[in-house]
Amino acid sequence: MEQILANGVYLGSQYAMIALGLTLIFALMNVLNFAHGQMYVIGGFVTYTFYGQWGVPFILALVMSCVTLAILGALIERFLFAPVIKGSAREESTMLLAAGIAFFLDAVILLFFGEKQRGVPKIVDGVFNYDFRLIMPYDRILICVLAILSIVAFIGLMQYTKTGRALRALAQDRTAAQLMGVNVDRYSMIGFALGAMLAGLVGGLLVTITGVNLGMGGPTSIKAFMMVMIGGAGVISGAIWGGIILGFMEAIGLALLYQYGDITYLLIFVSLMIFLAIRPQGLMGKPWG
Amino acid sequence: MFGFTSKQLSGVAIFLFAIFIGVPLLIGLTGRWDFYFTLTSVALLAIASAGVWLTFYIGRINIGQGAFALIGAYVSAILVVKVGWSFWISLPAAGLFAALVAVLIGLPILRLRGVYFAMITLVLTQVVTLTALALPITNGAKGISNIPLPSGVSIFGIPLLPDFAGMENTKLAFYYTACILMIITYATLYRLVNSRLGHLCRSMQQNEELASSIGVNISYIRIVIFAISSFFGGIGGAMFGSIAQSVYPSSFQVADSVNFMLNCFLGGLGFVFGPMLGTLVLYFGWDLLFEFGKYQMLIYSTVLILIIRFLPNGLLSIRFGKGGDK
Amino acid sequence: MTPLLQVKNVTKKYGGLTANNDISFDVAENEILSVIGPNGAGKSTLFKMIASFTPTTAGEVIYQGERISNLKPHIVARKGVVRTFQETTIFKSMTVHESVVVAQHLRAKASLAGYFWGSKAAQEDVRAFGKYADELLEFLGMSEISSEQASNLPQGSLRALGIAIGLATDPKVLLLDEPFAGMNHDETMNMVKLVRSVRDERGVTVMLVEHDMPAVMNISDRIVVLNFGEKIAEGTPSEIQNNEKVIEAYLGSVDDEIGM
Amino acid sequence: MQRRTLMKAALTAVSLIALQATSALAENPVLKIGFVGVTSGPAASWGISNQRSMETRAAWINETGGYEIGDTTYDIEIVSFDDQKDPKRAIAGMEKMAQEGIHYVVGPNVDDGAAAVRPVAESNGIMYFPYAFPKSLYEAPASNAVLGMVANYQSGPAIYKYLMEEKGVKTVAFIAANESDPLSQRDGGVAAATALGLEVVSDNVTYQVDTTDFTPVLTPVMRSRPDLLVLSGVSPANAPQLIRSARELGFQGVISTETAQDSGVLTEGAGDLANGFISVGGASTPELASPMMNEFVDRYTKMFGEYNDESNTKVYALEYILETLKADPTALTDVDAFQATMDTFEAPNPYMNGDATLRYVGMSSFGQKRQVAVPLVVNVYQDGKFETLFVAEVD
Repeated sequence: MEQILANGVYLGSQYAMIALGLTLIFALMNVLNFAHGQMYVIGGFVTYTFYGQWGVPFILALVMSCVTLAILGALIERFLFAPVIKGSAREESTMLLAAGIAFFLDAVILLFFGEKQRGVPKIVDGVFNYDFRLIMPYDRILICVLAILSIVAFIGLMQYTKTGRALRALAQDRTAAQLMGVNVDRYSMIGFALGAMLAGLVGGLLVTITGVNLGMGGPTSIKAFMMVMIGGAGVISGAIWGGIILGFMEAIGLALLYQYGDITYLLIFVSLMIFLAIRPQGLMGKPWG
Repeated sequence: MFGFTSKQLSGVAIFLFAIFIGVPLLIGLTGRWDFYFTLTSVALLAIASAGVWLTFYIGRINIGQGAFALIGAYVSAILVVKVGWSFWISLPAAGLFAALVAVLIGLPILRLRGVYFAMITLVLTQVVTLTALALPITNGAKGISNIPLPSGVSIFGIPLLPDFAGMENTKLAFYYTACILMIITYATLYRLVNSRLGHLCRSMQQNEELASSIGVNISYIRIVIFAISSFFGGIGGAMFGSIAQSVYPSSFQVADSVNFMLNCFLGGLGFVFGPMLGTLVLYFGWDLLFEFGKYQMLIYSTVLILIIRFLPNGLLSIRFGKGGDK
Repeated sequence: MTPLLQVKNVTKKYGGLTANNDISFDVAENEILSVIGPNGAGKSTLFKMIASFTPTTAGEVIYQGERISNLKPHIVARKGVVRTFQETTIFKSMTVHESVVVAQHLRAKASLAGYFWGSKAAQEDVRAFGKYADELLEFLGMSEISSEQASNLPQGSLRALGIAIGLATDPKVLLLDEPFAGMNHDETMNMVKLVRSVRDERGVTVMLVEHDMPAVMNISDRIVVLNFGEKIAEGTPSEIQNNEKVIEAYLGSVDDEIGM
Repeated sequence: MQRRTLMKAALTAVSLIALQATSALAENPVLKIGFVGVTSGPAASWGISNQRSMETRAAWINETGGYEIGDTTYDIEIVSFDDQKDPKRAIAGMEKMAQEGIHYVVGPNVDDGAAAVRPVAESNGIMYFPYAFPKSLYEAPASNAVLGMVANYQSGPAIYKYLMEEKGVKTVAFIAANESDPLSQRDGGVAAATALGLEVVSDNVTYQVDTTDFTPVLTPVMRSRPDLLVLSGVSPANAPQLIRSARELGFQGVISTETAQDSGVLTEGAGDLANGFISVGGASTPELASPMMNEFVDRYTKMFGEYNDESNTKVYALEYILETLKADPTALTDVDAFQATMDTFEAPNPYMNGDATLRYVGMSSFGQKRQVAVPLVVNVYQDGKFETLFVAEVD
């Protein structure tokens, strides 16, 4: 039982962080960013390169991941998404752009970082073992704490800073925000950069535990979509809840259903579909996003 | 007939001539026999994409077509291998079964809109793949292989369809079959869109509330359209199973569902023939870039990004200028 | 004579909030009845329930002896009770003419399959729809904008288009949601004339929800007044103008909402 | 208008470059060998290790003057097609190979792709060397597929038997990704273990390939306290994480897999926790690697920056194709001749010390010789590199 809870918290916190960036971008620009997973992977590879290869301190490497992704996100928004949104008759067309960017980033990752699974030295050694009832390596505990701290910092940023307020206004109602004097173009870019940065940050954090390889991008995006849907699209608290719920669903599902083996995930997905069919706006979302 | 203008009719005639005579001639001249399979794939994927386009037409982003293609492929394979049906009977059966599944699943999920519908259909693709892995009738992870080629069909001794197994060159036979199916699909689609059902769909796409206020039974039409869409998916999938002579849970997966959707976007959502062109460009484009080796993906994605950056309403919007016809 | 439409003890609750409480009134054939009241009085909710866009919590709506509440909107529309919308709810990328043609689909004689194959009946229908659309648009004075894309229309024409779409379904009862909102005096008077001719020349019973008092007084045969979800008065325009409760309700709310 | 002209210009430029890329080659006649497999996306490492080992070997041959078959010396050109792990693309790839006039193709890397290309390969006279295990590919009436490595149902029993005898292993647990290939391999492994008299204590726990935390996945497996944990069909990306989680959960027994792994990946991903991990490799350990193998590794590293141990097993397919063609030059265009030669073909194994030979096997598994005889080298990971545990032979 303790183990399930601990696994749930650990998974939930990292999932929530992945979902946060995605939902932020969705809330601001109504873009379902298919390339989110690839951004996460790039974040992982940047930290790998700095920390794992060049021996830069871990925290500094993390910062480099954040900076790289923020710049990448800002460029992508400025030169690709913004003009496409302006010129498109239906805003769903951005899905094609997002998918194109996902393919592109995959290709870039392959060329720059290669096809192999990469990992970095452990940041902390040792395993916390409470009577074999609760086993959790220290590095996971540390990453979990860091993830939670980042989430708290992000919420703080959104609640108490001028940027955060502007972003929230933008997410609520684009036109109204514009009327209130928010520089919509500028904050869209900042928001996108922030979302991409979050992806990079999680990538950098998790590379210490799971390592990173170019194949993780697509599946990560899809998982993030699910979390966002569970919580409600475009809602910050929804993304956090969605992450935590999916984390616990996996932890509990795997613990209870393991004897059914192959169908554990089938059941998770089916229950997700049933949940969405009954409550299409997710836990916290406004109907129809 | 059907109220076509002479310009449209000649366009259709040229198109038919091109795919049934022009392409084989060109392939014969250049010796690029491999293009038969590529073009067959394009035709079949275009059929499935037509279904996705149709759900777009009622304002739903469908990322679940891979699921129905997989269902179609399995139904046909099981009917042929385990029940011993002729492939030609299993083909419509596969489409119908996919449509039936679509009705059952559509009832609860078609109420959803926007990204919510998109996501639930994406999850559906995963569910069907995992179901195929878990079920005994689909042979689980081992898939169904060694599916026989389509057998001949004759009525009163007059051969209607030839026996593929006895053929020297099944490529051409599959190419013609796929093209005929594609033409039927798009003719159907064209008629559908330009008939009353199409107008009702368009009214729903633009405003479901207003549509129901003028007496449109929106839930019924949603189901009908989703069923037709999935029928196309099932047909495309079944045909593919027959060409590959094997079906695996991974024959159609999330990536395929996403690709079907992208085909529609790329071609242009406002144009009936958009998905056909989108499929051709996306699928054939990959093949053409084969020469670039490890830069294939890089160039492919760059071109894709450039297209959407400069033609955000799809390739066909070049002809009609910005804003298109809808 | 039995009334054409009866609202019987209709109540609507959203969670703990009561939007409409025990409202009853009748609508006679061929009359123009307005529902008025300050903001948040529950007028729109009432309309939604009559057109079955939302179910009632209690009570029912009877039309020609049949219950029409708690059904599906399209079924109610098929029976002849059709609503228009408060906002600019239109088919954005259709032309005016197309919109009116689509809205006639209930009158179709051919089946969907018949349309697909292009049967005789369907071709007949298509011709009839086009002709009727032309007539209707001329009647509404919209002939010259008939091939205009709806999203390009000015606000006044949009409202007229909403009514055109509603009328094209051949309704017995037309529910107009704020047809005069945002119009200047001249536009409003044109619209009043239009609504009246809809009733007079097409025999359509009209119910409308409105803020614009002068227009309402001008157009209505009878008026129902709601306040905080309750019906507080019902009667002819002159009766309503002199009703204590109504005056109080309106004075108690924000002045500019009276629209005078 | 301008836009259209621009696009036309771009297209022309692109096709010109493409033409040049294909026409620039040396004086010797060129022998094209194909590769159809996955070199992008999640499973890229499988195909890339294949493709690169082929390209390394081809470049080496060409640099040293070419490869002599019959009276002609050929330059070897590798034509690769990325099937994106999609069976539909794999068919297109095989068609492309037929188009290029290629009769010998390495790949595809997965079950569904290998099954899907069969009709094309057989009708176009292409011999192909998949890295996929379904027996139906190699048993009659299938004729053109040659298993390019040791199948798990062959290596599994050897490993289990060794562990039973040497380490006293009595109970075994299996864990596999929820995908066709790993699940099939797991089923094969379970059958083999049962046949050997091992007690299978857990065989139905699966994980999604995109799992980032294996602790919840492994917890129930660990509760069954197996002596041996088999990671069926594990991808090199997942292996270190699984090992790490299992060890962190306190698992003391042996962990093994029947697929090839990369020591660098294990070092980075699991460090010392991977010590004792048993996998199947080629002949690259110092005691077995011939000078030629070492040179191959050197050249590979020089060409691509980094070696991948998965290539130890993947170096063979090309060698087999070329050696067999050398033994019967008529097979260059005649696949039937190739198949006939396969029954009797034998040549020394250049990559391994000792008197190992290249020959075709598979009689006991498939009833016909449709498998390359790669030495079944079972490795154990220790402190950053593989050591040979034992070497066995497949018939």
